[in-house]
Amino acid sequence: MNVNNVKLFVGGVQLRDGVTTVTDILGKMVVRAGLHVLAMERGYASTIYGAHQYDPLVIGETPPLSYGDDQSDILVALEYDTNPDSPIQPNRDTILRHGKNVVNGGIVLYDSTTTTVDTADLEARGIKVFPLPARQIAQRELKREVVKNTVVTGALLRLLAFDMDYALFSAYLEGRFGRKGREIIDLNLEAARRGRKIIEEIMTANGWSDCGYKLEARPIDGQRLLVNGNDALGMGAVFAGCRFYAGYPITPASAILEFMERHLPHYGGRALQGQNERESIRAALGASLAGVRSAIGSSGPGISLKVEEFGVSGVTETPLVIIDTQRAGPSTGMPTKPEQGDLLMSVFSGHGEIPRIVLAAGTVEECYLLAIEAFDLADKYQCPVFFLTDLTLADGRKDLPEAWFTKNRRPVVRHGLLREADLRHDGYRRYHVTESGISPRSVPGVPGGIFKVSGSEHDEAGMITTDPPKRMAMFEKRQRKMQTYLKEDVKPPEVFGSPDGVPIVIGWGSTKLPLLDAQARLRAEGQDICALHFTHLWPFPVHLVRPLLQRGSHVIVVEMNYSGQLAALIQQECLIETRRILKYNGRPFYTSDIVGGVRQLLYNGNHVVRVGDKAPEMVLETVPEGD
Amino acid sequence: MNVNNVKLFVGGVQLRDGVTTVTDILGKMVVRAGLHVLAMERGYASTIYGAHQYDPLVIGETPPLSYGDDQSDILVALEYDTNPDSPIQPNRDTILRHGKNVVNGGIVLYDSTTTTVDTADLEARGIKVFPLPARQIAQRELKREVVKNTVVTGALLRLLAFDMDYALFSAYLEGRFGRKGREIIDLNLEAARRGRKIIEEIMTANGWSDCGYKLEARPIDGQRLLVNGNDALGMGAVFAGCRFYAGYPITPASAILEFMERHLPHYGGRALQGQNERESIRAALGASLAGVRSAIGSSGPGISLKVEEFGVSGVTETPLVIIDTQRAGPSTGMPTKPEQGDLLMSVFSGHGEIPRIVLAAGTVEECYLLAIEAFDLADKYQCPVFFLTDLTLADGRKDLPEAWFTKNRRPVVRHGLLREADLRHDGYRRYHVTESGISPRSVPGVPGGIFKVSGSEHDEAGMITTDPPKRMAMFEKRQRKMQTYLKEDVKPPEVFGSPDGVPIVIGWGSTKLPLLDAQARLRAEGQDICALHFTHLWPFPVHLVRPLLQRGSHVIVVEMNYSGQLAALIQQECLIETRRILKYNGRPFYTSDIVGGVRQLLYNGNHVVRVGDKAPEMVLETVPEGD
Amino acid sequence: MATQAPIKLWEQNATPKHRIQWCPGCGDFGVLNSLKAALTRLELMPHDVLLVGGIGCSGQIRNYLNGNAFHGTHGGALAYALGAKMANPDLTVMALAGDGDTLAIGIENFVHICRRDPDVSLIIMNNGVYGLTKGQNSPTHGLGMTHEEFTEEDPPFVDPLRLAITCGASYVAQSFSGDPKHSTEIYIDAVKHPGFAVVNDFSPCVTYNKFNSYEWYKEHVEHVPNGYDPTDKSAAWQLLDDFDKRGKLPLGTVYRAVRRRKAHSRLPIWDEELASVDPTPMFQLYR
Amino acid sequence: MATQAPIKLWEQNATPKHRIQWCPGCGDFGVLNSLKAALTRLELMPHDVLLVGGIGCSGQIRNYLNGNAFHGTHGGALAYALGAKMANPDLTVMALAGDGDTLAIGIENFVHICRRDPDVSLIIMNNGVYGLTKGQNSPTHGLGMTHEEFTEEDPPFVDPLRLAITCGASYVAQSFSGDPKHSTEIYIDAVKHPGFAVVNDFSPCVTYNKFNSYEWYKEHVEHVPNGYDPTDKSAAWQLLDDFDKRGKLPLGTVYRAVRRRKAHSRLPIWDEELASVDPTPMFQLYR
Ligand SMILES: Cc1ncc(C[n+]2csc(CCOP(=O)(O)OP(=O)(O)O)c2C)c(N)n1
Ligand SMILES: Cc1ncc(C[n+]2csc(CCOP(=O)(O)OP(=O)(O)O)c2C)c(N)n1
Ligand code: SF4
Ligand code: SF4
Ligand SMILES: [Mg+2]
Ligand SMILES: [Mg+2]
Repeated sequence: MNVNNVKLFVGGVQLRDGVTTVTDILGKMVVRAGLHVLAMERGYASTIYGAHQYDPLVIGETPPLSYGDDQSDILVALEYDTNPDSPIQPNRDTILRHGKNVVNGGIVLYDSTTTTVDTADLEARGIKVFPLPARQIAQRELKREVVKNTVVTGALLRLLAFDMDYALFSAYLEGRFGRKGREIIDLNLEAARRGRKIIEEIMTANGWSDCGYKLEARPIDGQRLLVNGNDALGMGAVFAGCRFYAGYPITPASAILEFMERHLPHYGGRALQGQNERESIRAALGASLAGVRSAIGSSGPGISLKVEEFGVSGVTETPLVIIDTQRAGPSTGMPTKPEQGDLLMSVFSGHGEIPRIVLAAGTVEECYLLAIEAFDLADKYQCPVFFLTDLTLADGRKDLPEAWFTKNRRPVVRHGLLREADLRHDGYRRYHVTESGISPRSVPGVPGGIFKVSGSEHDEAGMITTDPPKRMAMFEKRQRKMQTYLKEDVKPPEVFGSPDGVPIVIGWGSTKLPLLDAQARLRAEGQDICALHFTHLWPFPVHLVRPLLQRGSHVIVVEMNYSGQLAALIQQECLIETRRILKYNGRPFYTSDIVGGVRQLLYNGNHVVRVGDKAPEMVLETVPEGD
Repeated sequence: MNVNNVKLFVGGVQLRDGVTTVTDILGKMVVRAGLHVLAMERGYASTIYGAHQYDPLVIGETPPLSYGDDQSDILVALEYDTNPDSPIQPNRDTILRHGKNVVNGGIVLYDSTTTTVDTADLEARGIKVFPLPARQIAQRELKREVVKNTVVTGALLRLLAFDMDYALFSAYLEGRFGRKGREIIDLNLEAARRGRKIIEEIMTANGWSDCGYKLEARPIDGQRLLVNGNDALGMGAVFAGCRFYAGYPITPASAILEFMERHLPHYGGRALQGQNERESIRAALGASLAGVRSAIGSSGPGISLKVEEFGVSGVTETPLVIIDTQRAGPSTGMPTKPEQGDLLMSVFSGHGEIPRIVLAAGTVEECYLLAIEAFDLADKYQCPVFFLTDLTLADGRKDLPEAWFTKNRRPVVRHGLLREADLRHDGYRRYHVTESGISPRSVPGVPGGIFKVSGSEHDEAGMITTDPPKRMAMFEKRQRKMQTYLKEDVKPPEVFGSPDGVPIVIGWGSTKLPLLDAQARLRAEGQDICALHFTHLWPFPVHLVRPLLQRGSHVIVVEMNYSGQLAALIQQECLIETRRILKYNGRPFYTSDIVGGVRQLLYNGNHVVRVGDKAPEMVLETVPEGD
Repeated sequence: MATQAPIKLWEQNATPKHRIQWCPGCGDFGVLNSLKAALTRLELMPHDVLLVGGIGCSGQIRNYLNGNAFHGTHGGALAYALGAKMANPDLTVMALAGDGDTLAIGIENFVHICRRDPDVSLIIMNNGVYGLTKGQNSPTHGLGMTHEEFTEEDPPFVDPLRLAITCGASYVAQSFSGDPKHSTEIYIDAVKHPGFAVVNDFSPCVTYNKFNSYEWYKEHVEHVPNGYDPTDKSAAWQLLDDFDKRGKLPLGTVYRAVRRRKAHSRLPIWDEELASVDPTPMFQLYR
Repeated sequence: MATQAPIKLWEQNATPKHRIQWCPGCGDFGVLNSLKAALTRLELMPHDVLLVGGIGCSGQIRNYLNGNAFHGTHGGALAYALGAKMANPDLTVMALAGDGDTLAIGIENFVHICRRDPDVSLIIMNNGVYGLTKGQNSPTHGLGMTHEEFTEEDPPFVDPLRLAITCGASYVAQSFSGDPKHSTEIYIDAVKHPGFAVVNDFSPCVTYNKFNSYEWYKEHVEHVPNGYDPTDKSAAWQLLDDFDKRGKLPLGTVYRAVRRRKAHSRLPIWDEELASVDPTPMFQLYR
C-alpha cells in the first residue's frame, strides 16, 4: 500500500476536456489536507483547441523534489469521443501516448462514454483499469455536461481512498460557489458520488479491496498557497515596489501581465498591455525615467524585438527589470515547450557594450526572492536586469506556507534616488563620474534635479559629445558599475556537496530540482558528484567560480539548449574545459536524463551527451501552431 | 625634399566649407598621375552643419599601407569666418585641433579672409605657414563663392609642385563640367592660378625656393578606381548576383543603399528604402524566398532592431546577407565614429540557437571579395550571413586597378536552387533531412516545388510539430550545416610571419592595416611578432586556430571595443588565455597605439591595455547629435 | 500536378493527415471555405500562389490550404509579401492574418504597405481579440460596445477600413465569415484588383469574444446598397459615416481606386539571367 | 532655481556654451523660438517639464531648451512619453520629433498613442525629408508635387492630420515655423489640451528639401477661417478636403474633441509610499 506518495497524469483534448480543472480541484484539496504537491500544465499545445494536453500532479507527504521521470502511478484519460473536425479520433491519445509510462500495478482511469478501449497489455502489467462513462453520466443522468470532470474527481477520490466523507470537497465547493450556490454544490456532490459508485462496482467485480494507493490527511501548520513561478514572481515584484509593468501578450509570459493588471491597481500602480513589443518596453522606460520601479515581461520573440531598448536602458542609465520566461526557440519555435536558449542573448545581445545584470531563478521560491533582488539591483546599478525563468518554472505549481512569503518581504529602499533636499546646491550632473560608477539619479518634477538624458554618448551633464577622453570616461564609468556589483552584490553559485576530486555537475534555472534528484540517485548508486546551481549569471563571478571548479575532477554542465550556453561562458571566463549534457526536444529534464548523461560522460568518455528519445512519442501527429 | 610621399589633413566647418571637395579633386588627380592614395571623410560629426570636420589624405609612390598616426605633413584649414549661430568662433578649429600634429618642417595653409592667425609656435617648429584669403578672392575678385576651394586647390598644387601645367586639372574639370562647361572651366582655372599666385608671393617673400614636398607623375598601368569600402562592397554584391537590397537610412550604411538604388535597376534588380528597419529585412526575406539573392545593410541600432528576423532566416532557412557597417555604440552612441562593438551580437543575438555565418572585411579589397563569397555562402547554407565592416572601412577610399575588379569576378552559380526539371518526381520536401544538413530549395512559381515554410518548428514537409524526435532531427539538421561549412568553406585567419615562440598579435576588420604597420615597426625595433587577421569569425574554426595559437609566446588581441569580443570567442573556443589592446574612444587605431600596447603587454606584464589619449582633443566643445 | 484541374487542387485540404485545430464554430472555418471557393473560381495553380500567414489562430489557415506558404514573425506578413511580390510580380501573393497581427504589432507594416500599394491581397480575420494568446483585447476590440470613459490602458478601437483608406490602400472591402457566398465574391474581387487590397473579414472567436458573436454580427452587418460607387473616395467616407450612425457594419467593396504603377518583371534569379553584367556604369563613377 | 521667474528660464538657451548645429535658416530655429515663447507664456517651471526628443536634426531641440530631456531610440519618443505621463500625470510631457522619426519608423507608436490619448503634446517638425541622414525622402515627401505613376519603392506621402484624426487623436493642428506668432499660440493650445495633441509644424529643411521652401510654404499655407468649429469631426474632414482642392495647407486647430478619461495620480515611488502593502488580495487567490 502506497500512502501519501503518488504521481498522476491527467490527459485530454485541450480546452474541451478541462484537463486542468481535475488537477486543480485535487491539488487544492490535497494541500488543504496537509500534503504537498507539484502540479503543472505541461502538455498543452500552442493552439487553443483540439490538441492533446496532459498535466502531471505529484503528491507527497513531504514536498516532492521534482517531477522525476515521465512515468506515472495513475493515468486519467478524459477524452470521450470523436473530434468533429477530423476523421481521426483524438480520444485515445492519452492512453496511447502515456499508457506505456504507467508503472506496473498502477491505475488507468478513462472516459468510456463512446466505447471501451482494449487495455489487455496494461492489465498484463498488473495495472488496474477503470472505464468510467463520466460524460454520459453527466449528460444523461445529471443533465449537466459541465460536471463530467466532477464525476471523474469523485472516482479519483475513491481510488485514492481520500476525503471519503467529502469534508474537504464540500469546503472546496462552498469556497468556489459560495452561499447562493447550494443547488450547484449538491449537483457536484452527487456527481462525485456517481463516479465513486462506478469505481466501487468495478473493485468489487474484480475483488479488489483497495487499489494500492492511499492519501491520508496530516496536521497542517498554517495557511499554504499553491503557486507557480509566474505567480511567485508577480508577488515578489509587488513587494519589491514595482508599480509599472508592461507586456505584449505572449506564452508563457502573458500570465504575469494578467497578474499585474489584476493586482497593481490595488497598490496605486498601473499595468499596460502594449500594442506591440517596443511600446511595452519604451513605456516602461518612460515610467522608470519618471522614478517608478518598472518591469517588462515577455518570452524569446518578444525579447529579441526589444534588443535596441536594452541599449537605451544601459546608456541612459534608466533602470529596468526585463523578465524572459524562456520557451523553445529559435524564432517562433515551440511556444508551449520549455528551453533555456536565451542566456547568451541576455548577456550579449545588442550592438556595442552596456553594463547589464543577468539573473535566473531555479525554483518557485527563487522566482519570488530573486524578483525582489532584481528590482534592488536595477535601482542601484541603473541598468537593465534580465530575469530568466522558463516555461517549466512559469507554469509549474507547488505549495508553500503563506508565512514564508511574508517572512521574506523587506521594506523597499530606493537606492540613490535624489529628493529636493539633496538637490539644494547648484549644478546637479546626472552622469557625475564616480568611483563606483554609480551617479545619483533625479526624477523629473524635483526642483534642482533637471537632467538631460540621452542614448547618444554624453558628458557628465548629459550633453552629447564625441570628445575621445570624455567618451572614454563615460564608457568606463558605466562599465565600472559592474566591478562594483561583483564586489558588493554578486552571489556565487549554490554548492551541494564537496567539489573535491569529484565531478562537478552544473545547472542554472529550472534544471535545479532534477539535478538535485539526480545527485541523490547517483550517490545512492555509489557515484558521488558535487552539484552547482547558478542564479547570478552575468557579470560572471570568475573570482568565485574558477577556484571552485578547479577542485573537481570534471566540469559537467546540464542545459536545456543545443550548444551549452552557460558552458560557453564558463570556458570563456574560467578557461576550464566543460562537458555537456544537453536537451532541446521541448521536454524538461528528467532525473534519468542527468543520471544517464553523467554516466556516459564519465565512463564512455563522451564530451557532449544529447538526451531525448528518438522514437516518436505521438501516435497521431497534431499541428500545434506558432504563437 | 620629400617626393611622392605626403600626408594632408584638410579641415573646416561641416557642410559649409566643402572639405571633401578638396580631398576629392586632389585625390582623383593624384591617382591619374600614377601615384597612390588613401583618403577618408573621418572627422565629420553627426550633425549636418556647423561641426568641425577634418579629412586625411595620404599620398604615396607605392600604395600607402595605412593612415598611420594622427600626424600630418600638410594641414589645410578652410574655415574663414564667424559661425552666425553662435558667439563662439569655430573658424580656428582646424589649426587649434590639429596644428600640434603637423610635423616639424611641415606646411599649414589656411583661409585668412577675415583675419590672420597667430602661428608663431608653428613657425618655431620650422613649419611654413601660408595665409590665403581664398573666400575673399572667390567672392570679390571672381564673384563666385563656390570656387573658393579651387583657389585652395590651386595653392595646394603649387605647394606640392604638382601638375604645374594644369594638364590633369583641366582634364578633371572637363570630365566634370563637360563640353558646354567652357566658361565655368576657365573660371576654375583662373581661381587655381590666383591661389598659386599668392603662394608664390609668400615663397619669394620668405625666400623659399620650394616647400619640401613634391609630387611627380609616374607611368600608369591602366585605369584605376578610387573607391571606399561601401563602393567595393556594392560592386561585389552586384557581381555576386544580388538583385534585391533593402535598407533604412543610417550612417554609415546609407551609402550602400544609395549605391544600390543607383545601380540595381540597370541590372534588372530593385532597391528598397524601407519605411522602418523591419520592413527592410522582411521585404528582403520575402524577395529571397522568391529566389532572389538579397541583402540588407544597416549599422548597430538598425541591426539590433532586426534581431528577431535573423531567427526567421535561420529557421525558415531563407538565405540573407546582413551587412553591418559598425559605428560606435552602444545605443545611438557616436554615429559617425568607428568601432568594432557588434561581433558578439552577430554571433549570439536572438533567442534560441540558429546556424549563422559571420564574416568581417579588413580592407577595401576584402569588402569586394568577401561580398562575393557572402552571397555564395548564404545561398549554399540557407542561413543568415553577417558581413561586418566599420565606419573607417566604409568611408575610407583607396585606388585600385579596374582590372583587379574584373579579374576577381566569377560567374554566379546558384547552389541547390531547384528547377522544374529537378522536381518532376512527386513529394518534394522542403526540409528534407540530409547528411550535410542542406535541403535543396525550391522557389514559388515552379511546378512541383510547393513548400510550406515556417519559423515555428516543423517536420520535413514544413508542417508544424512539437514531436520531440522530429524537433531534435530538424534542429540537428540545421546545425549540421555549420559542420559542413567548417569542413568545406571556412577560411583560417591570414598569418603574417611565423608564430613560433613569438607574440601572436590578432586583429579582425579594419585594424588589419595598422596591425601590419605595427608589425613592421616592431620588427624594425627588433621585436618580432606574428600578425593574425580573421575574416571568417563564426562558426569559429577551432581546429585551424587552436594549434596555431599554441605555437606563440603570447596571444594578444587588438580590437576597437571595450571588452575584447574576439578575445572572448578565442578563450571560449580555444581555452587559451588572451591579452588585449583595446580602443573605444571613437578614433581608429593608430600604428603607435598597437606598437605601444604590445610593448606594455610584453614588458609591463599588463593583461589589458586601453589606448586613447586622456587629454581633450577639442578646444571648443561641439554638440554632435545622435543619428 | 500542373496538369490537374484547379478545382480539385483547392478543395482538398493541404494537410489531410492533420486535424484542423480551430475551436468548433470558429469563424476561420468560414474564411477557409470561401477562400477555397475563390481560388478555385480564379483558376489559379497552387504553385503560383504564395500565402503569407500571420501569427495567431487565423494564421494557421495557410497550412490548411494548398499553395506555397510562409510564416515568419508576428506582424510581419505584409512586409514579407511586399518583398516576394516585388521580386516576382507573376506570383499571386496573399497575406492572411488576424486583427492583432495586422493592426497591433503589425501596424508598422500596414500603414506603409497601404502607401506602397503592391498587388497583394490581405484578408484580416477580425475577431476583436488575440485568440491564440487566450483572448486579450485586440486593437479592434470594443466594436459595438458603449464606453463611458477610456484610459491609456484601455483605448477605443481603430477602424481598419478608415485607416486603410487614409493610408492610401487602393481597394478596401469588408466581409463576414457568416456570409460565405459574399466573402467568396469579395476575395475574388480583391485578388483581381491590381494593387493592395484590404479585406476586413468579421470572423468570430466563439471562445474568447462572446460579445461579437455570429448573432451579433448578423444583426449588425448590412450589404452596401446596389449602385453604390466605390471609386468615389468621399462617397466611401460618407458611406462609412452613414452606417456608423445607423449602428451598422457595411459588407462589400467600400473603396476602389486603381493607381497607375510602373510595371516590373521578375527579378533575375537563374545563373543564365545573372551571367552578363556590364560594369562600366559602376566603374565610371570612380575613375 | 524654483524661485526664478519662468520668463528668464525659457528664454535662455539650455546650453549656452554649445553651438546650435542646425544649418543657417533651418526651420527648427523658428520652432525653438516659438516653443520658448509658449513655455514662458504657460509659466511652466523647467523641472516640471519633460521633453522627449526624436532622433534627427529636429530632435536636437530638446537640448537647446531648458527642462528635463530624454532621447532614446529613433521612433520611440511617443512611447517613452506615454510611460512617463502615465507614471506622473503632474508632469508636462512633450514629444519633439521629425516627420521621419514620427511617421516612418515611429508609426508603430503614433497610431496607438493617438488611440490611447495620453495628455502629451507632439510637435512634428515636418520637412519632408530625413535631414540628419542627408535628405532621403520621408513619409511626408512629395507634398505639392504631381506624380504620374508610383512604384512600391516610391509611394505617395501620408497626411499626418488625417492619419491622426483617423487613429483617434483628440487634438490635431498645423503650424508653420515661418509664422512663429501663430505657432506659439498653437503650441500653447496643444499643451493646454487635456489629451494627446498632434501639431504638424512645417519646418523647412533648407539644405535637402529645395522644393518645400519657405517661399513655397508661404504660397500655400492659409489660416483656417475664423468661426471654424474644430469640435465637429466631419467639418474637420470637410475642411481638409476643401483646402486640398484649392491646393492649400490649413494653419490652425483642425480638430479638437476632449475625451472623458479616468484621472490617475502619480504612481508611488518613494520609500514611504511603498511601505504598506496588504498581501491578502494576492494570497487569497492561491489558498
Ligand atoms: C513577437 C511576438 N509577440 C507576441 C507573440 C504572441 N502572439 C501570438 S499570436 C498573438 C496575437 C494573435 O491575435 P490575432 O492576430 O488577432 O490572431 P487570432 O489568434 O485572433 O486569430 C500574439 C500576441 C508572438 N508570437 N510574437
Ligand atoms: C534604428 C535607427 N535607424 C536609423 C537611424 C538613422 N537616422 C537618424 S535620424 C533619421 C531620420 C531623421 O529624419 P526626421 O525624423 O524627419 O528628422 P529630421 O532630421 O528631418 O529633422 C534616421 C533614419 C537611427 N538613428 N536609428
Ligand atoms: S480561440 Fe477563437 S480564434 Fe482561436 S480557434 Fe478558437 S474560436 Fe477560433
Ligand atoms: S539638414 Fe535640414 S533639417 Fe537638418 S539642420 Fe540642416 S536645414 Fe535643418
Ligand atoms: Mg484576432
Ligand atoms: Mg524630417
